[in-house]
Amino acid sequence: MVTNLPSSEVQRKPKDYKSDVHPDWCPGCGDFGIVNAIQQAMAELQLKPSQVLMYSGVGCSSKTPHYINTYGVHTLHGRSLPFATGSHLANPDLQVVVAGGDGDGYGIGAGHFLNAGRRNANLAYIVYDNEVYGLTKGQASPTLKLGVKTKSLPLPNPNEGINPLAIAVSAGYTFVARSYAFDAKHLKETIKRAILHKGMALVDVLQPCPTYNNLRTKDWFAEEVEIGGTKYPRTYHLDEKGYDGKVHNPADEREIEAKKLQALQKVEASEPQIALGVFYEVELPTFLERVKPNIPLLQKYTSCKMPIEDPSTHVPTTDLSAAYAEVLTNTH
Amino acid sequence: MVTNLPSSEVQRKPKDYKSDVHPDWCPGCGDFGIVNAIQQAMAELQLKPSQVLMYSGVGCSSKTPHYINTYGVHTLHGRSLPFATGSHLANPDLQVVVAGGDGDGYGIGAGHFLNAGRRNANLAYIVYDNEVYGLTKGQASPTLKLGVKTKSLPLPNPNEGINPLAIAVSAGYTFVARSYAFDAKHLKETIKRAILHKGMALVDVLQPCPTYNNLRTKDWFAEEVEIGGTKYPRTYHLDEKGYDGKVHNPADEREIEAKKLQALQKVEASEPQIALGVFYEVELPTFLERVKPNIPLLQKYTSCKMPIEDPSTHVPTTDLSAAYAEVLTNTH
Amino acid sequence: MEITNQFSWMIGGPQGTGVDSSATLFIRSCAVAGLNVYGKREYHSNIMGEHSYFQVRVSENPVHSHVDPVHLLATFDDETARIHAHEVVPNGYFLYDANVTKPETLDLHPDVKILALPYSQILEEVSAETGQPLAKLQIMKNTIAVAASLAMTCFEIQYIEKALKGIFTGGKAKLVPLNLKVAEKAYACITQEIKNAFPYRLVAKPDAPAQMIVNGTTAVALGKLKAGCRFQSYYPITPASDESVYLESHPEYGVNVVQCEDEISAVCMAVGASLTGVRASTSSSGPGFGLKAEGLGWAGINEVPVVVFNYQRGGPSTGLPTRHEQGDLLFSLFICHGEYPKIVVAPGDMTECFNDSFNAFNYADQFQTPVIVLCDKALANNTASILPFDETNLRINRGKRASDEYLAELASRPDFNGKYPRFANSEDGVSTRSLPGQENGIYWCTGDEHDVYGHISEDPENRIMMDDKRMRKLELAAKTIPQDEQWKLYGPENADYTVVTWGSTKGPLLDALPILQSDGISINVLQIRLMSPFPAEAVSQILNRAKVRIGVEQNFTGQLAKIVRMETGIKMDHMVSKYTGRPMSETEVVAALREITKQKTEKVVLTYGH
Amino acid sequence: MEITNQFSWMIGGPQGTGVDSSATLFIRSCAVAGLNVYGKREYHSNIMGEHSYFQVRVSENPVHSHVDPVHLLATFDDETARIHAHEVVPNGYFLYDANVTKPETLDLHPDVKILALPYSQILEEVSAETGQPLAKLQIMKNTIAVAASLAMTCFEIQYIEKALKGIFTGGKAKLVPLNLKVAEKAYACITQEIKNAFPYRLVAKPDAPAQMIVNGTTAVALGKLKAGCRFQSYYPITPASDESVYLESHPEYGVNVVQCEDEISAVCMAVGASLTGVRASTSSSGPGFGLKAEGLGWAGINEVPVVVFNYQRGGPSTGLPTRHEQGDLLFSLFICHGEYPKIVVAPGDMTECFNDSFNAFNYADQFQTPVIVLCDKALANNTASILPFDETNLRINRGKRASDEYLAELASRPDFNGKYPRFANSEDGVSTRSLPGQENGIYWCTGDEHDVYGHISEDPENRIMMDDKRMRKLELAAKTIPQDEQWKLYGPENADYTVVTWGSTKGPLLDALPILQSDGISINVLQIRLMSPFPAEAVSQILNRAKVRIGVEQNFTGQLAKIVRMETGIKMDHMVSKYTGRPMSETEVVAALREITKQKTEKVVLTYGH
Ligand SMILES: Cc1ncc(C[n+]2csc(CCOP(=O)(O)OP(=O)(O)O)c2C)c(N)n1
Ligand SMILES: Cc1ncc(C[n+]2csc(CCOP(=O)(O)OP(=O)(O)O)c2C)c(N)n1
Ligand code: SF4
Ligand code: SF4
Ligand SMILES: [Mg+2]
Ligand SMILES: [Mg+2]
Repeated sequence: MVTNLPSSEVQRKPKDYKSDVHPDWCPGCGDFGIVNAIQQAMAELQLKPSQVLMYSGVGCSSKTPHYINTYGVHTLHGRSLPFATGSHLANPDLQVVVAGGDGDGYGIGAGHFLNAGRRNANLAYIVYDNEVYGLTKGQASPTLKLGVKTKSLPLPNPNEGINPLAIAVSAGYTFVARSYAFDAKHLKETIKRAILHKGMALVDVLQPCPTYNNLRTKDWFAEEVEIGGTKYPRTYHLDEKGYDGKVHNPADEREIEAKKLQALQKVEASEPQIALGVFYEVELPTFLERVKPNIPLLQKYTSCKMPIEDPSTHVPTTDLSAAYAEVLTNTH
Repeated sequence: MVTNLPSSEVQRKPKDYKSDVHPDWCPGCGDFGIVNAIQQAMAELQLKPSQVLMYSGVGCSSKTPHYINTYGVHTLHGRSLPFATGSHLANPDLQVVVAGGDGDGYGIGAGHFLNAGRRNANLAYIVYDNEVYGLTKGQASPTLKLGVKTKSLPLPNPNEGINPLAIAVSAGYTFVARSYAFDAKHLKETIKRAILHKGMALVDVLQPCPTYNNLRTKDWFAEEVEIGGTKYPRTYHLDEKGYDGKVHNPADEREIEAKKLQALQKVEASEPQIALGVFYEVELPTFLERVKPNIPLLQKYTSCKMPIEDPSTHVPTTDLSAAYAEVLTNTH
Repeated sequence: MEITNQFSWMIGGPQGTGVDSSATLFIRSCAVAGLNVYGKREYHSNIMGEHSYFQVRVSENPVHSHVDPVHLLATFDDETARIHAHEVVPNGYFLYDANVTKPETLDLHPDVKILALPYSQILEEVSAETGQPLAKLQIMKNTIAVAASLAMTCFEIQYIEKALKGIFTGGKAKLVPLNLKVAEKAYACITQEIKNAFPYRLVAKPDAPAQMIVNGTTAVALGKLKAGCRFQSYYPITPASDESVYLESHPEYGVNVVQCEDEISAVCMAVGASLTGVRASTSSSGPGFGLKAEGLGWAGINEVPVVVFNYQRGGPSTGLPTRHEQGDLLFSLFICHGEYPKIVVAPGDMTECFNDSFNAFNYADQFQTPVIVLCDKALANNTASILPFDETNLRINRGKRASDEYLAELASRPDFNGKYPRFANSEDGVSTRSLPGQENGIYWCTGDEHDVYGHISEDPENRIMMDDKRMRKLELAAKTIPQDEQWKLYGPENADYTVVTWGSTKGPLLDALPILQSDGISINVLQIRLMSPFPAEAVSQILNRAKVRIGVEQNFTGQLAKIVRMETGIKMDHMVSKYTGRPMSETEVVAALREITKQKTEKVVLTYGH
Repeated sequence: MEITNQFSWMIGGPQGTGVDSSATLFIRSCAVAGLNVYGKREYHSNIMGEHSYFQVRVSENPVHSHVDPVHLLATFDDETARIHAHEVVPNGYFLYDANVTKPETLDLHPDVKILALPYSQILEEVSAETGQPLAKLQIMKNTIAVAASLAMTCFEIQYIEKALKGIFTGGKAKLVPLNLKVAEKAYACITQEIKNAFPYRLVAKPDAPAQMIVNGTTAVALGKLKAGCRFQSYYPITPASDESVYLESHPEYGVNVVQCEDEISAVCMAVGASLTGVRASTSSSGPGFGLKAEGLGWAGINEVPVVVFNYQRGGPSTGLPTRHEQGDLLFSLFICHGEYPKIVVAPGDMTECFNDSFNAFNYADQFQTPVIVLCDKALANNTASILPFDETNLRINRGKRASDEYLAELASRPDFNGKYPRFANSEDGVSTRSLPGQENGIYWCTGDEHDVYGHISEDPENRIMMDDKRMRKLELAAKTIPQDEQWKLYGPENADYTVVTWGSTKGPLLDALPILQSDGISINVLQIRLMSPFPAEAVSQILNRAKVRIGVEQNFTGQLAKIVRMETGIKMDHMVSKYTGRPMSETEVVAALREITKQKTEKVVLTYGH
């Protein structure tokens, strides 16, 4: 959900979202495309840089926040979601966007990835999916398919590759999409939608790693595939094929169930072409919306703004008398 | 996969699989039913106790190995799968069975749960699903549904409950089943099939926790549900309704895809009745089968039996000359 | 010969049958009467059925520990009788249910008197009188045991009534008359003859000041609330989760308590929350605390204030998960690879639990670094009656925070480059932090070494500047934290024997001190509260003044003694340890210290208690 | 004045452009010629583009460290020129590419000579002569730089050829003539005049014994293979993963190398594997090592042999992930809540990496407990030419294991109750273990305290027995582990100054020792290899013999010094530290120790190196 709607005063350009740090990715890395798309999406949404908190884990991809001119937090390998969730819950006025690698998110971070679905916090999570652990020199990531041997592997991959989109749908993500690092416009639009989405959004971005993944290269993505004698582009856009992943009436459990199944069917399908787009989308109460009824003060203040002291004397303002009464014995 | 086929000499009874430790679960706990079923399944399969390695995590349910008269390993909270995988890979002649709670497996252990699917190691994993953290006094587990307030919770659950079966299917588990702690025969048969299955098998067992979960009680499971005016039992058996989750030709990718989707459809469906049975089953190469072609010695020996020393002199038998040759400079 | 207001009582039974609530009633009754109480709780890692017990000590004066002898043992199951019968002192009493226990089979001292309580009969009567089904009344065996016990001390029943009213409030108030009826019937069983045979008396002190009855987890939770902690993330674990559950059960204070998927998530979430400015905390015990290593190091290098509690329990691994130990000091001091400043605090009683919990948030904000508070199971689960917390001097210190005006002023300078030097070098090691959302305050965080803006830097000079800056905070903390929050010396300033201790072990030592002094031993007790930065100079001075130094702590290796030696070079001459998972009693400590002073035993290992 | 076989050479360039392969060629050429080599590798946490460099020292005699002065700096990019130009000594040479670097803009000492290498011209010629596309030849700029450098020292080109043949084997052998052609053209550029102007000479020692060229990760992997480690689980991390990748790349030895989903999984999997009897190990660096805390504690209480490597790197947190530090000693010693015996070993050079790696598995089996081996980034990534490993005395010790016969015999006794007392009390702390699959050997494991069969027990007496038993292993280890695997003293037995050090810091100290001795300083170096159990008595004795004690280690807080004081009470009189992420050089160590002996400086912080 966007919390910072366009301000009439300034009109920000993508370059306003560029920091002065030079990206140190390898030439041709798909990460360049993704960061550009994020910056463009932010510009088109006119997000206020000081209200944006860009999170990441650790990996090549996770250097992203340093290249974006907003508050940025480069956390621990696999832990971006819990960190980001903490910031979002304590200050939901911030627009929290999370970026990171597939190893980071689906490997070491898999437990957080799964459990984030249950919470449906208002976060946009962009995963740079290059099928390898880039920064540690190209080991297999959880999305690399079984038996594949990239040039960086001594032996073929003995693990089946997971389908992160299917898992996200089953885990409770309320927005599940796929895009491609060099499909600039589609990626930017998808990221915009993920940011605008109220709830937990996943964008899995197919990302060439020219240095270690010699199989899923930019060229490979540009190749055409043959289906029944005819050639088609490697990727296609779901919405252009009339696919609609959105639940239009979130109160209708049947529609939710049907749309989930449709999404699972689509993401599990072994097509020759790769579908890009939003597979599933539904607006449901977020974590904070769920807890607010139980914690009255949260309806009045965000956690980080709750008054706790007298500003001049610094005397704590929390009145514990009621809590003390439960344990005091002043009844004799 | 069963590695210990019936030996003609002894005929073992369920009681032979009981240890002399008295289970200290609460009266009426579903765990009793599950342990009984495991013991019965072992007896019917005539597993040799010394060839069985029973694993668990930490929780009420994870005390299971102590009650079973086989080698037993009660590990760390959430970590049973990695431990068990290590034992299985190093000694695949053992029958490794893993038991544990839903908090253990789908909460803190979620990352291992997911990634175990990718490996398809030959393990049977039985999850005691009581929707709560029993041993720590009844907090919500990941399977507790949104908004539910068991008597042990101060506030209603703010998290959506996950569907472990859907996730297992998407994650690559090759056997995915559900049973119920007090459906003795069905549970026993399901556990038998999971043990017999070659590959990573999940049995999610619905388990009443009378002490903390006052909603999913034995009585609740015994209640009938009304569908269109007619009353039906709360649970029903998939196979009795003609459901067949098994992939009959594992070489046929289309069949795999179809059966996966069928399973996802079934497990995600919000039915008034609860389906029990095997939702999905396919025989695919296991982790060891996948790595053996690359590691020739593994075809000859299990890891734990590889000779490494001269038994009398204890001189190491590994000949490093070839490895040394790569780094030696004796060419001058 | 009557003994007044010096009473040691024990009740036991299978877990889940109300042992804890009996103890609560007993403790509250005594405290309401103005007496001082300390209750020790022992239970298995089990939900129902295993043996648990509560030992309560009542005293005329404030009391901080239990004693080994039991004056009165109240039982309603046979297991408790078998396990604890031998602990009852001569002239003490043993109460039991004749339906389940045959006292002649027990290991009772011949001078112990026995009394069968008519549990079933009383409940049947009450059932008949009130129409309540008998099954529902079973739990009231507890009330019978408590009331009969108190009756034997000639304790006025009115205080039991008051206690019941304090316990059963709101919707449960209707339980007061029912329980009172049961109590009255139990009272009626205790004849004057029995009372005469029992020398222990509890005499109310109606003018005594009001007391609070708390355990450590509640005291900590209250300290967090007072400090303004409004975000708590946790993952369930014994005995830490009671604290989080307390906060969850008091939503009116506005704390968002998030139950996470694991402890890694819990610490990261607290750190993420803290970055926005909220005071944030997370609590766990050993196994979960260990999973927080990486998050702590990240908070260290990013200078994020965060408060992490570790309630120690019996280790290693799952260990003795519901038992007591002080085994995590070294791990907590050095947790996480690499080097970063951390503040480590160890409260020693319920009042310190409250104060250290409050102070921890000030330390975190002032020094912008993680603060670890080390509690232990005895603090967490034992109960004490104490004077209400003194709030007079509590002040909140949020440390160096950039105001919007300050940031705007910086931004108006011609050399402003659009980013804020959040990690700027500073003399005291602390930089002024901005918060996400503040205009002109944009900065970055990273677990990598970084420049003043928070961007990755591998430059060696920058590295030295940053490492030096961060580590200087320890010097600042050592100077800033008041002396009595660093250490406390009990007893005379100069003494032949100085005992060094920490955490809840202070309790039995404080109680032992006057006894040993009355033996004529010149002795004092040094409690160390601040473990990092360690008050090495003060500790050196104090230990150098003593002739003999004795370390008393509840672990195998003598962890505080190791730290004292590491920091001062001074070795303990003697050690008293206990690692059975059961806390030390006053009785044990007195005996051990007597043995050391008399026989110069190098190391005394204590073992008492089931 | 010619200087023979004392040469310091540096090459640099953007990551991914072949700096490492140039260094490999240079090192191998020298080593093939019988010279001794030590190479220091520095690189950013980046895959391509950031500055990296390799500094190689060549010596007549064995050498264990680098020196600061650079005699010859070879560059082909401008960044390297700008960063390192100032390091070239007077009379040294600076080689560059005139297309990218303007030497007059550099911070070169006026007495440094410069030489532009015709990189493009040579490659164009070769392209023309061989028909190879120019773009494919770019990587051979490295060969030009190496060959030109060696030519200047009058080094015979035949050794370059031999080195090329050693490097390009199998399918790559066709690259030898191509590279040789390039090398010859580079040689041709170095006129006699240039040689005359350059005083440094490399003269082959054809009779020198064959050497191995290894870095620490390879040495460790070889030790593991020799020890019979057949299961390795890991999660990628710099610099540890090179070791696992080495094992993966040598599947012929039968090691099942499993890449896990995280380090928690890695340690648990290794422990699970070890339970079946295979020798199992896992390797990581700080952040990943920290995630192994809980698994280590579990292995400790369940007495499982498992070997865990921690390759230290710059901390805290992600820190300086590709840089050097010895910052994890305290964390490694005390990792995991609670108390359990652990063996902690710290090798100091490549040979010790091999031996300690081999020994670690024996320790693990003999003491049935986790063994932690602490390496560091300098050991891991630096390269040394060393004598081949001496395998003569290597023996495998699997510790106490129950044979099938023994178990059958036990089972035949009338009192056999169907389960095996795997954790039976024993004098030396070690019980005889059975393995799953063995008949009559059934037992249980649990992270809880347990009885002899491995069933949960909260009984206090059992607890004492078990804790005592487990902790006794440390005494056994202290007695069993040979002295020279515990510590080594270099230099005279008695000296005025004793330097205490560990890990790779031994390297520069060993090289500094003769220099300081030739200054007339009475000095020796104590390297501590066994950190737990700590050889307190021996260390005490040695340190008490010295007049002045100096701690030299590469971290902020002086972690070994802290442990020495904790264990012996002895405080270092002086400290030499470095925490820039760059290893100490011989030059720095000599200067620091000279300063301390002359000016009695309390603490010297070293800072040299980019
Ligand atoms: C706990 C921990 N383990 C391992 C590492 C080492 N590490 C750094 S980046 C990385 C993998 C990055 O892969 P991915 O997340 O896919 O990102 P990419 O580099 O491919 O963009 C790993 C394993 C670490 N930093 N922390
Ligand atoms: C790292 C760690 N965190 C927390 C705990 C505390 N703990 C013990 S059991 C348990 C939950 C058990 O719940 P579940 O797995 O659902 O099993 P159940 O008791 O319901 O059978 C927890 C959180 C622990 N032992 N280790
Ligand atoms: S290694 Fe791969 S993912 Fe990393 S920067 Fe290079 S191309 Fe990109
Ligand atoms: S708490 Fe629940 S799960 Fe645990 S033993 Fe009791 S009934 Fe069973
Ligand atoms: Mg990746
Ligand atoms: Mg559960």
